[in-house]
Amino acid sequence: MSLFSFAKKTFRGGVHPFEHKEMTENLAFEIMPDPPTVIVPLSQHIGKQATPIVKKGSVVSLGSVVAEPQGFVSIPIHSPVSGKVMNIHREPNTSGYPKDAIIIQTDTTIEGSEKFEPLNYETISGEAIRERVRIAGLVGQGGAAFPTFIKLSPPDGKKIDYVILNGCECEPYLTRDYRLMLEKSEDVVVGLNLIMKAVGVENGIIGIEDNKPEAIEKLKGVATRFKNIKVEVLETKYPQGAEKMLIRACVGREVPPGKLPMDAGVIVQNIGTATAIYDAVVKGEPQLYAALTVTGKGINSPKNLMVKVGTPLQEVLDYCGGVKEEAVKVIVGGPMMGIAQFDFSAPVMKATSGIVVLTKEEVNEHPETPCLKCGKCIEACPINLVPTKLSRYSQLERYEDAEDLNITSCMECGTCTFTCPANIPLVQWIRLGKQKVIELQKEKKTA
Amino acid sequence: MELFIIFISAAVVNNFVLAYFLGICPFIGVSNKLSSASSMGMATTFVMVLTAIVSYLLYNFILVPFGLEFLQIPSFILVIASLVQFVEMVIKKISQPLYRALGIFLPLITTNCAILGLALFISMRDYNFIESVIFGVGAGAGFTLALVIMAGIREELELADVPKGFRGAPITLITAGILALAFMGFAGMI
Amino acid sequence: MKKQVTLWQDYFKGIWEINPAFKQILGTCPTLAVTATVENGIAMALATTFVLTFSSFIISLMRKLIPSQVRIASYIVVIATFVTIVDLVMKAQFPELSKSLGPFIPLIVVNCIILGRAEAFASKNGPLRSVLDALGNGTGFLIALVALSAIRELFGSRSVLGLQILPDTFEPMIVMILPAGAFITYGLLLGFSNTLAERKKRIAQEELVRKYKPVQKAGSEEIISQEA
Amino acid sequence: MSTPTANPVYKLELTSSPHVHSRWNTKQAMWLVIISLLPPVVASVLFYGFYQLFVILVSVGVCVGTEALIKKARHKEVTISDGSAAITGLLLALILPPNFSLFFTAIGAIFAIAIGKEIFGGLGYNIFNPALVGRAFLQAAFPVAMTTWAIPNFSDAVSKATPLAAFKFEKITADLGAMFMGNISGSIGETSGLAVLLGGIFLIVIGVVNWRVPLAMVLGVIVFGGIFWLIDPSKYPNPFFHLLAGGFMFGAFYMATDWVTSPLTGKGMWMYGGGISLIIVVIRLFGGLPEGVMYAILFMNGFVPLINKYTKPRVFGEVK
Amino acid sequence: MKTAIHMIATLLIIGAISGGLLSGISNWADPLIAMNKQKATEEAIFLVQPEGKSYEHLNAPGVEIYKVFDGSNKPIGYSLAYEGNGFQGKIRVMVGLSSDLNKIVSMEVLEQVETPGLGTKVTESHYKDQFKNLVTVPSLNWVKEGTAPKENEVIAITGATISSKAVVAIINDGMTKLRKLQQGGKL
Amino acid sequence: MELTFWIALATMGGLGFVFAGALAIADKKLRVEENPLIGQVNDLLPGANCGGCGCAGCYDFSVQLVEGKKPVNGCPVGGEDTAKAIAELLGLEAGASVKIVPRILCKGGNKEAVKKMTNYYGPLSCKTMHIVAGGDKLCTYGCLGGGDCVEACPFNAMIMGENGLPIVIEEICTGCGICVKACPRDIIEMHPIDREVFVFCKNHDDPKTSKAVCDVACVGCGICARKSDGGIEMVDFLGVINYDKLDPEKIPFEKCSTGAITRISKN
Repeated sequence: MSLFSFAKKTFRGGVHPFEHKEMTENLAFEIMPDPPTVIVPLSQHIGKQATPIVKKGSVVSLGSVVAEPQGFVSIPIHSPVSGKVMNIHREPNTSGYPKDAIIIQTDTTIEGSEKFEPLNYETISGEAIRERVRIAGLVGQGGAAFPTFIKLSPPDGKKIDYVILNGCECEPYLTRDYRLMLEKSEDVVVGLNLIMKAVGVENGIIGIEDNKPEAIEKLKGVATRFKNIKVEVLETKYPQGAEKMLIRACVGREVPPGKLPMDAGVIVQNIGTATAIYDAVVKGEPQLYAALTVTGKGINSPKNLMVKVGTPLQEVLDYCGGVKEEAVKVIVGGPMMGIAQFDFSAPVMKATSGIVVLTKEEVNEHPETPCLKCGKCIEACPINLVPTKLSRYSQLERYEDAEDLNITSCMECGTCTFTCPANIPLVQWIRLGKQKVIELQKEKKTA
Repeated sequence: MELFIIFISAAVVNNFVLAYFLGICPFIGVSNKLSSASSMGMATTFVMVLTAIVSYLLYNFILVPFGLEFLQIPSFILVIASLVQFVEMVIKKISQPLYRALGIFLPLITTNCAILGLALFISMRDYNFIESVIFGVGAGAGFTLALVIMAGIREELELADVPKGFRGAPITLITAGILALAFMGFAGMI
Repeated sequence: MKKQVTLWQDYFKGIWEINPAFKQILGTCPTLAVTATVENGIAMALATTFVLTFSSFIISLMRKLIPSQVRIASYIVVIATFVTIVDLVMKAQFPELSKSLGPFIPLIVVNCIILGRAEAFASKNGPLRSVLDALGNGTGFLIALVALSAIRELFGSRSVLGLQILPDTFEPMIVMILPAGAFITYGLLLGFSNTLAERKKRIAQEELVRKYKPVQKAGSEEIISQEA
Repeated sequence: MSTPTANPVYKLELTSSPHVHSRWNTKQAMWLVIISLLPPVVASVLFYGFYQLFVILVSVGVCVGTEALIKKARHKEVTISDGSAAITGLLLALILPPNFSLFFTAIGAIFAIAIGKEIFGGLGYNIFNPALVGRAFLQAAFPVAMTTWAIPNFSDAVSKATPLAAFKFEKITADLGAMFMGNISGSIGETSGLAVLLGGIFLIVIGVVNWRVPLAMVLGVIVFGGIFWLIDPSKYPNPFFHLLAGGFMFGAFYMATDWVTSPLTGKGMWMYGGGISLIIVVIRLFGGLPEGVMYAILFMNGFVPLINKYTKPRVFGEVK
Repeated sequence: MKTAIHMIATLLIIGAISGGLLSGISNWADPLIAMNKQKATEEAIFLVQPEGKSYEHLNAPGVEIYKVFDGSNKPIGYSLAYEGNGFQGKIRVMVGLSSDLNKIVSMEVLEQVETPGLGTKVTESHYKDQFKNLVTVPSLNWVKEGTAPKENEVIAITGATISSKAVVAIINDGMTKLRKLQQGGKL
Repeated sequence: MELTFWIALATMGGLGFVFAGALAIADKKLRVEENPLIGQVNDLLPGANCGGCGCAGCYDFSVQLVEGKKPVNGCPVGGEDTAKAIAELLGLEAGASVKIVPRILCKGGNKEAVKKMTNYYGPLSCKTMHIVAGGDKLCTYGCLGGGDCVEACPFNAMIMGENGLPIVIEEICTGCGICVKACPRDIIEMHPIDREVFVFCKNHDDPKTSKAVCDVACVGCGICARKSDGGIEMVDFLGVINYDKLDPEKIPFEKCSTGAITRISKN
């Protein structure tokens, strides 16, 4: 495996899961109609949750601000529909734990929508882009949902050399980014240009895995119109789309443990983020839609969809023909890092990139056996950790030992569990250990 | 060459712990952590060399000339005990970190039969001074080797699903048994 | 009467409760080294018991005279003296035995059982109790050594105490009289005795749990009412 | 709408990510190893007759039975179907001398599983290779029976001595070609270098076994054996003799590569393989015993925890 | 200071008592131990020279050699105690020799630490007895099992070749020394 | 003989003298200030320095014991007597007068709590269930039933009841509080054994939600709080007891529709 990989740009480790992208890769985005009710969580991003500025009974119009940011790492929330606020209440959430949300009943009779003034992307200043991105409430589409405007404002003294647009979509099944790149290639490249402008960087790179030749072709065509933007073809390997791996593959730099890509002079943005920035700046639209792939052998008709933020999962699944009986898992996000759902009243959020409905056969789970120390997890770990030890330490609550083995560097990409022949839930244990270690570190700091 | 053979013999082929059953108590007691095992090993090696020197001198210059061979046991043990105590004192005075790393293991060494065994072997085998010292170094190295291997294994075993009754000393002894089987491969190498 | 009971306890606790070889895991070096034959095992245990008893007695007598800073040193000298006596007597009277026990007679000095009992018991109790305690521990040690050496001799040389037990068709397992066999046999014995003790404890615990549940149920509004 | 609801229709699973898994699983890997052992099994029957099949059957049967019994006694799930006990039995049988007593085989098998494996907690927790523990025990318990060899079927040799013993005690070197085919005295499964190579390469190609350990051992033996050979070719055998003699190939492909008892990292595997080959050469040339593969692997098994501890891979992005 | 004196005095007294006591015991034991030793040596000497009735310790440098006489005080040969390396440690043998040193009367292994069950077979009679009437010129030799031994050869034990070889080598070594002494007229 | 006797006497006496002298000097010159407790513990230990406890000698053991790294019964030589003596010594230091026991403040057993329609697969430990959306039960506050507290208890003083809730065996419990730390949902609290009134629920959901997730949850009606004269306060739909002000007689236990607030009496 590793013998052949030096030919293409990539990183060490990783796995090759079945991609199964064929189910949706040739389906164009459909725009799903507004659901009768939307549940708009106040916290759709990392950081403090927004404070609602509407009350039960308030009437809101499409695109109006319903919650204001609270503190620096926070963003405003816009109403994705016109309607009436039914309640502000703890509601089920795709994260698994209920979170406060504004429930709005759609009322198509309410007229009017709020939009920002469209700006000319050629003349706009970096400052203006950042402000627009902030008030439009954009979050990173890569999964962690970090407020985008913060990423666009590197602190003083950090020299950024590259902006990399992440077109890998290394998660199996998902085709959202692929479709965006095909259908909105213009938006993607302009979005990247806007990001470069906002950060003040000369070099833009779009990294795409080599299993998407059409997208590569198309973007290469568009990119020729812009200087300093090039398309980098990367090996198809999971997790090629993880920030650190992408940076390693594209520019050969390594982000030190515990540091951000900025520390390596790179900013990574998602394809979805680029189009959202395009929409916010050029069209003046806040982020009201989530582009997502609904796929998997457990759903009747897989689709690529544009869904209003706040739409309950049940509505989306029903729109796609419903879930088959043999389905065993409904996952929000990709199958490698996504979260299994138990309550379909949880809403789609800004950063939701896909809903994958898997059948037993696709999950391919075997009974757990003790660790055989085969070392496959170590070989696969892109961060070069020792997952088997970390998970065992975590299991035995030996968090200090786990800390010594850099448990906090784990990004929970899931390669270890994927590859483990003993089928040990390594990621679950490591995630637990990580949380505990971080807790302990905090305790130590305060003590 | 003779000296090298003495060293290899004491360190590997006739390992004090795995072939002569000397120093089993600390071998079981202090082999649960790698850090303390290596410290213990170093401290023991140090004391072994000292013991080799002192017991050689004591035996050949006091006990034998005066015909006091029968006082071997009490005098050796007293000398070892006082020596260890003295070294501990000195280390404590000189360097606190060294004391934390090595010194705290010293009291444990007084009642380590490997030390007294070493002294007795030296008098029994009529080693000369240099041979005695080399023997001491070899025995210490062998002790450290056994201790460190065992500590590594035990750290690993802490993660294992050993039956409850067998945790701790029993599994250590059984592991030592298998190690002793492995060390048999070196037999005949003296 | 009561006194009688404690005295007996002083003796009997050494046999199982705090058996030096199985519970305290002390004196492991001779336990492993001299148990290739039952004869050696018994001789070693008797020698140890002798030293243990006499040194316990002497130390118990002197316990109030010795300043605590030099107590270990004094104990060691006392013990070493008795060990030398044993060594000399054995050399003089039982030269064969002395030869086969090799350096392990002198090494009784550093057998932690003796120093351990001296410190833990003899230095705190009167001579009578100390002697009983020492004898108890000695007996426990003897039992352990006999058990271990019987197994090793039986499988290693087909015999116990020199008497052939297993038939000639049984090929002796030489490994049992080698170091490896000693380690493994001792480890297994220790493991099984621990498992036994573990099980005893668990049964006691289960007893308690069983007793506990009905009591809680009988109470009116009690904490475990969720059980219903 | 406001209260959390239980999903009424589907029977879904709630698990942690990732939600898909590779094809690899323990059972499958174990059975692949068993398949790969077929060439040595065939070779053993070919060279030493059908009786060897009984030895293999007894060994496998007793191993599996012992494991089942112990698991039951510990009130644990009986996991004999994962094939690991069968592998241990098979490996043990293949490293026994020809026409070995079935009773002794059973004793070795019991010891291998009980002391070599289950006492450490069973599959995945053992420190030492169980089959080798069983053999080391037999070697120490019944040395005479363990060193009684037979002349293979197609050989016209008169001496029953293995090439290594012949070299050690009489300074006779065997024909390398015969050693490769297996037409020499030795353990039933080890003698044929060809058969072992077939199975071993199969394992490496399908990816069950990491290629580093065998390669490190082969290179190591060539280097260390070569050094001595260059010093005095009349006194020390040439490195290819080392390569084909005794249990080297079998050890390199089947014993040292055992997942559980070999190091986790690539660097560790190189050290481990190198260490084994060094000890093999030293024991063969200077030790009292003619053969040292088993002891070398057991010895290095003991070092594996230490190797693992000190060959942690460099964490991504970390600058050392 | 007072505790210091107390400490010193205690140990001093205990030490002194111990020294005194042990000196007494050893006074009693020493002759007995010496006697045991001598008895053991004597037994061994006569074991390898069954005809012997009395012996004389010869003062020869480097070897422990006894001249053995029969009942009529006629010298019948020598008993040589010699040691060398075996498989795992020292092997000490006692060899009964004819007066011209060309023949072994009998051989006995006094001390050895060989592998039990294997190397220890050198102490067993089917190995030992081969040395009876073995010719020592030019030197002893060994052969593997299955070959017919010559008059100066013994058959090595299967599985314990090294120990068997060692015994032969030790005796050869002792013989060389002895011959030198003989040539020097020191016997 | 005479001479040997005297030399023996002098040798041993001399050695004793030197050793004692060295010790005397050490005692004087090298005394280090330290926690007096360490010395006291050390005095209780056998002092054989055998290493059976895994420490570098008895002194090291007492240091580690005082630092809390070793259990009181860690000395295999001293056995139970030593352990008891040390426990008493340390107990005096802690100054505990009333026995403290853990109370499990959740009644939502397998029957009472409403389950999700999904089945949780993975390690059956509360901690791991907690990070995968909380196991099988819908309540996000209640007991997960994974038995982490039972596992954690070093004295085996906890057992898992048939209904999936842990039970404390008070006779064995030492009040160490390790179970409290083991619970990822903070359901276990340490209370003096004579405390009688508890709200056996930690659910902060609004009445409708909490009713939907569990039959025995505190629905937050607030009846108990209104009658309690400040003994109970409602915090986010959950009654929280202020034990300083609480008067059990005033609480209308029978009015609590789900039985979340309960008075336990021991007789």
